[in-house]
Amino acid sequence: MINKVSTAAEAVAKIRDGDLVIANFWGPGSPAHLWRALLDHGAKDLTLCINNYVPKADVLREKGTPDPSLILAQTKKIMAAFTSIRAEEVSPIAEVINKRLQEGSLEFESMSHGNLVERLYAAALRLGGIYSPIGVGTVIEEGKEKRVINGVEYLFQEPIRPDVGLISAAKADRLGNLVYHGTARASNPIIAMASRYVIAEVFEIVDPGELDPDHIVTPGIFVDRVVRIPDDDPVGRERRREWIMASIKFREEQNAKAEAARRGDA
Amino acid sequence: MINKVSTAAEAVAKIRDGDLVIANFWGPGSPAHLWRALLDHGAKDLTLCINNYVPKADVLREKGTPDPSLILAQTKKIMAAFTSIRAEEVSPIAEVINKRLQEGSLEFESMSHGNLVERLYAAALRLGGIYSPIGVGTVIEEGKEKRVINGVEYLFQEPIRPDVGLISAAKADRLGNLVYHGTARASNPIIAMASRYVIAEVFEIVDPGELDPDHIVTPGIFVDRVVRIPDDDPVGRERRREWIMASIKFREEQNAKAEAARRGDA
Amino acid sequence: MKDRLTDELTAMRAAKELAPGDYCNLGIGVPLLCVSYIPEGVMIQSENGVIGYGPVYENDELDLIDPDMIDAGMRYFRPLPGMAFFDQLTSFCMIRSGRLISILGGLQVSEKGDVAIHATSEENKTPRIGGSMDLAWGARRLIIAMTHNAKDGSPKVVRNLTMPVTAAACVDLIVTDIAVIKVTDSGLLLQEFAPGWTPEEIINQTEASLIIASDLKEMEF
Amino acid sequence: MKDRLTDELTAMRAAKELAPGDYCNLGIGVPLLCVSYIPEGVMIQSENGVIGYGPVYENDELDLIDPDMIDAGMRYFRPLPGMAFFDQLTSFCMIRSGRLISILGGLQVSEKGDVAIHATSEENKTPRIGGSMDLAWGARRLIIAMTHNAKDGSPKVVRNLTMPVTAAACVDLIVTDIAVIKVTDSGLLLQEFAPGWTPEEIINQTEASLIIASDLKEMEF
Repeated sequence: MINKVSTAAEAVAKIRDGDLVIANFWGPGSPAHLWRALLDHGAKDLTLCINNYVPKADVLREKGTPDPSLILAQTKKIMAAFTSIRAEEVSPIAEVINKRLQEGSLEFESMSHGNLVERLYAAALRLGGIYSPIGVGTVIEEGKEKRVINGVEYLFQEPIRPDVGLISAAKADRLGNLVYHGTARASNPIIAMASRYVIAEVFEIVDPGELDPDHIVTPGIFVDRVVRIPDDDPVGRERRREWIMASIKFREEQNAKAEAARRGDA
Repeated sequence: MINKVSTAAEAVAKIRDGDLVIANFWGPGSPAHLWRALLDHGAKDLTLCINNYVPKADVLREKGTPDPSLILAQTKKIMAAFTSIRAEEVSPIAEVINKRLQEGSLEFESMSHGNLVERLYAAALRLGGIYSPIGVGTVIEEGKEKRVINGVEYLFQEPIRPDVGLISAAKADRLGNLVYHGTARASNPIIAMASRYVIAEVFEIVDPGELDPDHIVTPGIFVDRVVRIPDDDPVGRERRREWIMASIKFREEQNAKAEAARRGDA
Repeated sequence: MKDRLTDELTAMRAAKELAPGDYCNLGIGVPLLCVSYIPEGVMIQSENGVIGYGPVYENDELDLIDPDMIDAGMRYFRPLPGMAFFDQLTSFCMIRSGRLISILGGLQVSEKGDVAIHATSEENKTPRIGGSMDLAWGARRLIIAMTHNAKDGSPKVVRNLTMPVTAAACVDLIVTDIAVIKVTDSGLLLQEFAPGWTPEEIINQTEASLIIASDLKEMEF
Repeated sequence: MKDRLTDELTAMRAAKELAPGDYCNLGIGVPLLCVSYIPEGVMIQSENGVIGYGPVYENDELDLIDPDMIDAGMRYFRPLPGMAFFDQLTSFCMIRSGRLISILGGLQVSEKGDVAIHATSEENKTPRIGGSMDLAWGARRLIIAMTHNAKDGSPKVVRNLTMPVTAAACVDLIVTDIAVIKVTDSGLLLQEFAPGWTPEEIINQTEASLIIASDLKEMEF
């Protein structure tokens, strides 16, 4: 009988130093519970592939907001579509990042968000590479083969095949079948198909047959381990509203400040 | 207000001579109502891209089984992953196909089923081409660029970008949002994303909001027209069991005959 | 200094480009403000995986939010009938399909319709590309909604980009706080001016050459 | 002539290769017969878009069928708890993922584990590839279940393929109606013989060289 249910610690134990780990970084669909388990696990020299890289302000982290950027000390390379380190709120993490980038102990690979998902898909289909229309003539062209096909220029893009995919879903059964809710679907289904080893954190585990087979988005075959977030965990479904509200309030304050500063400028 | 609901005749009126038309050919998920509308419409010199090409026996067609192979007279090229023309039941259509292939008035492009879907996906992402691991050293290698990437051989595959995608779904709303049931999902969602002009036939049209936004598989933006199959249509939900049963019974008889012949041989 | 349109008014003018039945993606900044002025029957897409969503919640309604429903600007929105969620691969197929109109912010637009959208981090030189390259390249129609000039007064409608290009020869229309400019094969066509502005004053604020449209008119909102 | 295994017995032996927790795709022909002998806890995938489905309906149960639930062999199946439906792009990601075991029929298998699976139409020379290339290439483990000899008696386990190759160097195990043969780096290893058959008799029916396994034994079912 297939039973993929596991604790977070057991599930991340398979992660090795030097692995390429992919996950949504922030917001709905980010596997906050697994990010923390990876932090506790301590694997080093990781390459992180993430949609965006936006460290949290310290004040939010102190209020319980999960912040995967803490994994930075274990990271040698970041592949991301978007990065932002707010000048107005320079955190210790931002300083470390900038220092390590200057030193060369941290590498950053930037790409478009579309590049990121298409390169994951290329891996899911085990392609050798793809010619993408995106990025011709831009910064991301650097070092990439350019080819004209039917009169249009394309850039060669290599697949991204993660060693480990950490994903988040609304519900699972013990076979690993997953359903998502809202925009928390994010890139989780593609991560599951592209990665060698896949761990899913969920708010709820139900019996096989309770998920309508027409509604399952990620079939269990793509999932190696299922971890249920304890309800009383800070990122569990009962408590996550607390820091989400704190986060919204903080952002509103920041926006108000920025707006005030802008009006002062104008 | 977006309202994509239309009759089949209105929806297929946009199809032009020479178009590349894609659809599931047979079984659940094949748009039998739209295939017939395309036949009535009379567009010529079509290229058909289909998962399999298996003409029906005359006896089944006479019992009402939809058979898109009748579109052959309007076709100059067939792109397919599978084709079968049973020697034991040579139909007039099979004879025509074989004759036209010999004459050169009909072209056949064979590929693996995986090639077909990956080439559609390449089109959906507007890629210039992809390097596929499938088919190296086989008949489909012919005429294709071969490239070694990280020590593995791949074949260059061009996107397939259909002018027209005919799809079938269980339910739609008037915005074109679609849900599927069972294996009738088939390649319909990919066809919708890859094609320039998309017509969906459905058994039922519901009000916007009735389809759970987490369960919608094909968002309406990919769909240009929605056609409801009349309940009393031969391929409508009330009457389709009739010819499905006839079809199963016929196949069982054929299998029994084949088995008897085989045992006679042995 | 002459009065320029507020961001809200610029957004209001840009939103007039949309008609019922259109699908639209709104970039961060001025474009996101369009959401309040968009005609009924336009469906808004957000690249993180939703289309057809409703207005965002105000601060006094936060008890109502669904924590799993945010747009790419990280704002919590109301569900609307007909809305659909999808994964981000489907999202970028949608974005590249040519079925969406994109209204994006801009740092610079050139005479040829090249556009610089994405900023580069001042601190660590990493480009903040996000979905901008895909949105600009894939749009059925690309509208750039931005201020006409940078904070230091330098023109943002230029002969050639001096900032990193996001996508080449893609822009269809530029809506700024003083003008509406159409990108055509023969050059930039000044079609509308903000109330109180003359074509000459706009030309003075623009590095690129502007052709004055025969039907030049004052902007309406 | 010596008795060979029936297709059902060949399928029964092939099915023994599967263990609870395995995912498996069964090709048309002998492999599809495995479905009746597969241990509980194995999930069957069908490339048209389903995994974890139940047994097919018998002819006297046709009133129960859901017309939208067929496998790639066009047979109507029972739903099972835990089953999932998906589109065919997801299906081929699954097939190429290395997470599935494939049990496929074969026309020829070579010493190097090359396999010819797909037939070519006699009437019009078009190859009937279907999903065979993807299934053979992508399988975590590829088992070919077939008759040991063709109808005309010619051996199907050969030095080099004479029929069009479907996938090269992919086969892990060959289960025939007289033998079980493992494909190894040093050649084909005869591991099991059908009841009543000697290794010499099997070698006589085989074109490729066979190494006799030190633990050679009679097939069990």
